[in-house]
Amino acid sequence: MNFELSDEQRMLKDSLSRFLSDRYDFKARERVIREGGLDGAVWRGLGELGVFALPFPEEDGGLGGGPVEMMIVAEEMGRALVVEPWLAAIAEIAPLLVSADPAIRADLAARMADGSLRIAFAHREPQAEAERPATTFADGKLSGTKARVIHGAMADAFIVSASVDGGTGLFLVETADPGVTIRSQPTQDGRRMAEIHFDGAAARRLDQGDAETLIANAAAAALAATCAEAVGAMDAALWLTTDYLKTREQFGRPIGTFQGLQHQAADMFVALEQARSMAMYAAVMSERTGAERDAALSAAKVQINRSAKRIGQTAVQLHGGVGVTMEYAIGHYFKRLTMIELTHGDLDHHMDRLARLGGVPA
Amino acid sequence: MNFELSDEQRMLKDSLSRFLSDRYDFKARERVIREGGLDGAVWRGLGELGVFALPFPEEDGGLGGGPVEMMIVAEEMGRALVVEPWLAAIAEIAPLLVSADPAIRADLAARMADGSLRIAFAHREPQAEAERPATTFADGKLSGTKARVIHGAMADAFIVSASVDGGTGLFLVETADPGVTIRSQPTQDGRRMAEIHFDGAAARRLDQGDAETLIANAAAAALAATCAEAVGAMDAALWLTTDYLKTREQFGRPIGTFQGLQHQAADMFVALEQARSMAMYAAVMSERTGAERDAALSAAKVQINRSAKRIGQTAVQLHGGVGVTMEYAIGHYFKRLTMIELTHGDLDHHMDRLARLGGVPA
Amino acid sequence: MDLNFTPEEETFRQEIRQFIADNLPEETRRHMSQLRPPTRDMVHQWVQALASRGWSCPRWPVEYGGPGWDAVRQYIFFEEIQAAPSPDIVSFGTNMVGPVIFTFGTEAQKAHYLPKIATLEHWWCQGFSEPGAGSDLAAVRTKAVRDGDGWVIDGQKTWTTYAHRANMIFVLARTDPHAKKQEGISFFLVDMSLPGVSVRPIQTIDGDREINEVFLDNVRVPASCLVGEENKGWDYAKFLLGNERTGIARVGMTRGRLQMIEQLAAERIVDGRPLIEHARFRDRLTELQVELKALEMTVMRVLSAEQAKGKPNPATSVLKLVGADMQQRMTELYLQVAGEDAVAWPDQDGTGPNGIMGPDWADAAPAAYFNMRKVSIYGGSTEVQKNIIAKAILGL
Amino acid sequence: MDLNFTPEEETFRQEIRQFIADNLPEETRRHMSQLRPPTRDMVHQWVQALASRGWSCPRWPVEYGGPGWDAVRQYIFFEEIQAAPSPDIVSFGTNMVGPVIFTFGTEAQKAHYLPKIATLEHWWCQGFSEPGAGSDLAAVRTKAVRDGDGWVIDGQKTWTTYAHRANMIFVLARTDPHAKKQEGISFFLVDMSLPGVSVRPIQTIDGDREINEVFLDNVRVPASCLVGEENKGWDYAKFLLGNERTGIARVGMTRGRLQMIEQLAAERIVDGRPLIEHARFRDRLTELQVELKALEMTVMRVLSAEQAKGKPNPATSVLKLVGADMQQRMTELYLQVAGEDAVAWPDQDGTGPNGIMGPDWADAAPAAYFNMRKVSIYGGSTEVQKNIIAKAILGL
Repeated sequence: MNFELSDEQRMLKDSLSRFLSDRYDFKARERVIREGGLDGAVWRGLGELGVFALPFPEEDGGLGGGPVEMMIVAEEMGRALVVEPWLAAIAEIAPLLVSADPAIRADLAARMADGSLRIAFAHREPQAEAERPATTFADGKLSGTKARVIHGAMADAFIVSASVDGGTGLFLVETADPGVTIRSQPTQDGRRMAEIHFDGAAARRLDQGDAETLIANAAAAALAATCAEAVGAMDAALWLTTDYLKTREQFGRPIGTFQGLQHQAADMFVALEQARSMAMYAAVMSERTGAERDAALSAAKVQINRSAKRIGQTAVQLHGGVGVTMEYAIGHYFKRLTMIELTHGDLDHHMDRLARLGGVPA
Repeated sequence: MNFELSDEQRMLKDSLSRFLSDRYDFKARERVIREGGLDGAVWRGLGELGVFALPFPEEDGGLGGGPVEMMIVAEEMGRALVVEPWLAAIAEIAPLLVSADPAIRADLAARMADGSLRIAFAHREPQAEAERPATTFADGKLSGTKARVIHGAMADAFIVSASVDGGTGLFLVETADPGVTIRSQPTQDGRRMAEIHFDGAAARRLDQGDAETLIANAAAAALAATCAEAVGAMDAALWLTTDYLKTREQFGRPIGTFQGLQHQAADMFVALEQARSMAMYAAVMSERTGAERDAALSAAKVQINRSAKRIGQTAVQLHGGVGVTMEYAIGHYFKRLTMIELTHGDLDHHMDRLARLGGVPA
Repeated sequence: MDLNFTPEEETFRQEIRQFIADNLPEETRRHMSQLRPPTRDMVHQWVQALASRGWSCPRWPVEYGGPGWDAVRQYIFFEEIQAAPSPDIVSFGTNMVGPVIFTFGTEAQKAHYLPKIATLEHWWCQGFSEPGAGSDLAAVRTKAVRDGDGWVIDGQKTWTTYAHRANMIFVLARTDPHAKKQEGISFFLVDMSLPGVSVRPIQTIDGDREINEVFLDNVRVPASCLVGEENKGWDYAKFLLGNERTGIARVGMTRGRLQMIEQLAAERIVDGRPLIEHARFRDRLTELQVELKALEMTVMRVLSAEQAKGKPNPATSVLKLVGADMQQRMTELYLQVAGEDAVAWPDQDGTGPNGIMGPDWADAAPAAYFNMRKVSIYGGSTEVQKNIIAKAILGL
Repeated sequence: MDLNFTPEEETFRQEIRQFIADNLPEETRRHMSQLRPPTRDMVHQWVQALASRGWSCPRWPVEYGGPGWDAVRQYIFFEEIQAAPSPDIVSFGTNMVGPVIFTFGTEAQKAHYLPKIATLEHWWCQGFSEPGAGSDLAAVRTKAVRDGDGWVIDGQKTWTTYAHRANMIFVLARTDPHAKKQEGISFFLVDMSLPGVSVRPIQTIDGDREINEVFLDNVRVPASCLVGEENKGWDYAKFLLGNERTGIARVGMTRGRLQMIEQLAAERIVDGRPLIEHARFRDRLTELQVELKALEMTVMRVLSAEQAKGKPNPATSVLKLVGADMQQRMTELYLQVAGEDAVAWPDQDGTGPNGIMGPDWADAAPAAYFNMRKVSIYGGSTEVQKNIIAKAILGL
């Protein structure tokens, strides 16, 4: 039983943290959002730090990082509110490639690792969850519509889930294919998402008939990383708030000397520590399988959602008027935390799943 | 629209309040509980104040009070934590007698009004709610077992619900009847409840085939009065707590000067005022009928339960160690409020009923 | 005790409803029911309609052009127009500065300003808050210095709602720098077209630009712009703030929107069933209904006590505190109904319809959720209300 | 990072479990699982069993008769015996005064006291709190005055848990009345059979009489009863209070009782269905499970950091605060399962089985609910923990 980071993990954390605090402060982030949501220099820098090589195995030229490394990266991304498409790169795509042809996999991994290739996972569809995707594949061509593809307009290629031969398959489609049309939309938290239309786009199959397992693995990895991201954002929100409480004066004294506000800040800290614990739990349990993994991840998301709401709302309240303006960072943390609450399954979704799976694993 | 008390109502409130603060302080109440739960002088005093005559119509020699008068009385009883069997006397029995033979009704009303006759309503049974009572009546004799009869051992007579001719009837049984056996049990809140066995006890029918309506009316009146009782107890608990906060010193100052505690006390006040509003609503709506009445009463009980829990728990917390001792009054308020939460339908019961009835009436 | 309104009051309510049905454009109603902030035109059109009936200043006595309604009728009126829902009338004029002018102003001021408030020829905003002052409204740093027969006002205001639409602003400014904090403040009526007045919008996290900074850069105003006595401005400000009473609970608004949310939840399919059939969602809705009913009763109790005793009730703090909590929790439900459709940001300007995803109200849900965070901050934050309860009511 | 215990630690856990299975009487287990306070005999029997294995002082090093376990093994041990559930060992002796004696005591004190703690020949209680002092433990008014080669102690202690079962009490007393508040206090070991010591039980709202007032009426004690240096007692008290760390979360206890509650709820029929199938009850249980898992992880993080860095973590305040909340909410569920059966009061003495209604555990549910209100009050109230977090961690 050991919750300490290894020396390597600590180095990763420190170098990433330093990079982001140097290069990605609130003003820089505002500029990135204005200019379309992706800073090429930052992206290359992340690649140079090895962030994108982490999820791939060493035989594919990756760094063979595990969920703890993902957690470390995601937490720092959350702390800096990074809007670039890092989640797919560090958590979502690699699990989808596990059974792909080794040569294809090695090629994709190598290009993703240095940041030169960005792949988005086009999975969800406009209509609510069906047994099989409405998107179909036949004769090398893929057709259908995918919705809520986060960062879809920044991808060089997509991995697309589609119905094939009575089952589900995973397919690689190049963005440049003439059969691909993208409509992009900004999001509340400074990112962009897209609806992607595939109309007979050329597609190459990646899975070995194990697509559903791979998709579940990718979802688990993405959920665990998102929990860690939320912890980073909550941590930053708490410290922004305590800094504010220390410097802001009202009625002739720093407002942080009022016990009523101190106790609210203490409640935020408790919520943060409980969330941090569950993000760690999620990271470690995301490598398990089946009901145990899913129940653990649902438990984590329940805690993350509760803490995110408590911390986000309280942080804004303690900031007073400036908390609701776009000019201050805290409101952006609140907005991102709120979107995390709504995505990857909301509170009720995970409470239901927990009930169905028999509760939190012992 | 008018929430003010009439002059008569205010007189009732003031005289009862004065009587109880003179005669029923914490020490006096402790003595009453030790000595069995009924102080004859207090009981007679309440009768002299007209409390027991209130629920009966003027033609039966009563005072013709309505639900607002019941509310006033119940609130004062709650404030003083009166353990005597006042709820049946002011709210529960009169509605059960509405269709009884006028002569019988007038006789019972007259004797109840001066406090010389105490009737308990023996309705609930050891097994969970069935369509009809397991207790049966035939040939003038009543047999069966009634459970959780509050103050059962102090009653001179019972009104008993029993199955008769494929329906439900209401029957008067004298405690002195040889077919009546009573086992009594103290309760958490200083009262006594009983299990009553009827074995061929002589019984006289009171209803005209409308027993189920009468029972529902009595339950509604009892619930409304209990909401008001809870408000009295919460009000007392809040003021005991603020008095304590003002006088108790710690770290060299009255603890009531700590903002963290002030804000908790403010939350108690908010909970109290919301509960008070709903007790008034319950009183007025208890005269309506059907789904509208039931939904309104359920809404009231939901609010009462939430406020009772918040106020009871916080009051104890703010009192610190002395809050959990039997030697201080506050713990007794907490205990009574907790028992109110559990009886007349708990939170979930009333939430379910509200959902079934389509929500809070507009 | 009687929870029912009199037949006359019920008739009055019907009259209001009929007026709304006849005069509130469907487009405005639909826009407002989605909890979107009204456009300038919507406000203008609605206030004109009210003004033509003599109802645009519902709290004013007849002698100043108001309808002369008692507190209960005022309450019914506000309940109904909030529930409709219609745009709020511009309360900075009608409920705030108007009563200050007719209570403390000169005859000339009454004659000049009051009619223009009623027609919205003067659109007022409030120049109280200053950068860095927060809940400490008396920390006024804007100063006004006598200059011949007038004053020169210099300073900065912030959190000025709708300043970009307004042409008039009432301003607290320090006229005696040596007096104690709450003394030495005066109350001015300032024409925003005067040289030196400028407005900078502040975008809020809902995407809207309804609040502003107002810069007063050596603005020269005539002596007739001073209300009442010099250095007594804090008294008028307190009067003004104390005027906002039972309306702040906004029960009608919250109830109306809850009904809309219930409808949307009946249409919204989650995991194969309408969201309204999900037990947890239903419970949250029911809990809000219960607390809102309690709040409604509390409002009516305060109103009833005011009618009976003619004085404001300190329990007003409860109305503000609970009312804010209700509004915020109502928007949490709204957000839940929108679900992932709430992730879309309408566009970079915060205007226009939702982009490519979701029903036409979906972008209004997160905007409402984010926007409503302000209601526990402004007008006396929840923490300030708790302080008031602890001190003024509980004596701590 | 690794959430798993080592194979050696897992073997250790199995060893503890086997010991419990072999030594904890079924009657005790059942009694404790209903959240009833253990009888004197139950405690005595269990401590004897532990002592015979050398485990009755699990936090002590080998040289003083302890097992010499590291922090993880101590944690596993406490988790298992709380989950069993067994009676708590008498922590006033083993976890509190024992470490003070072996850290600050003389060789003679160690030789005399420590073995008697391990066997419960000395049953210790804690004489810190005084009437009116509350959370302000340094507000000590009990005084000790030198008298020849000994001391005379005079004062009153309160909230003394199990004083009626104890024969020894450790006492903070003021030895320098002129020193500042936290100075001038000394730490004494007092034999309760000495003349002048008397105990008055205080009945708590759960009906129990486990806390007491202890009167020290000019009690003459020998010089050998002073621990460490005169006037340094507050340092020893802080050391003692700081010793209670990860155990205060009581995760094993809460989890064990939640499982019991889940079982009871499966048997309890409400409205025709087992209570466990009611969505709201199930949700409350699930929410508790989630937060308890988070708390368990937080405990292990604190433990891991202590193992790695060898110093206590200020996040201990989180463990106390959340642990208390979990225990209290667990008893709320217990109370809900009992439902109306909880209304019965076992009898006037607070002892004996339930009277005429409900299952045999029904009276234990309200008792547990009422009893557990204390856990957010004692050992640093929830408010005190929030103050510590705000100041020591957040720097406010």
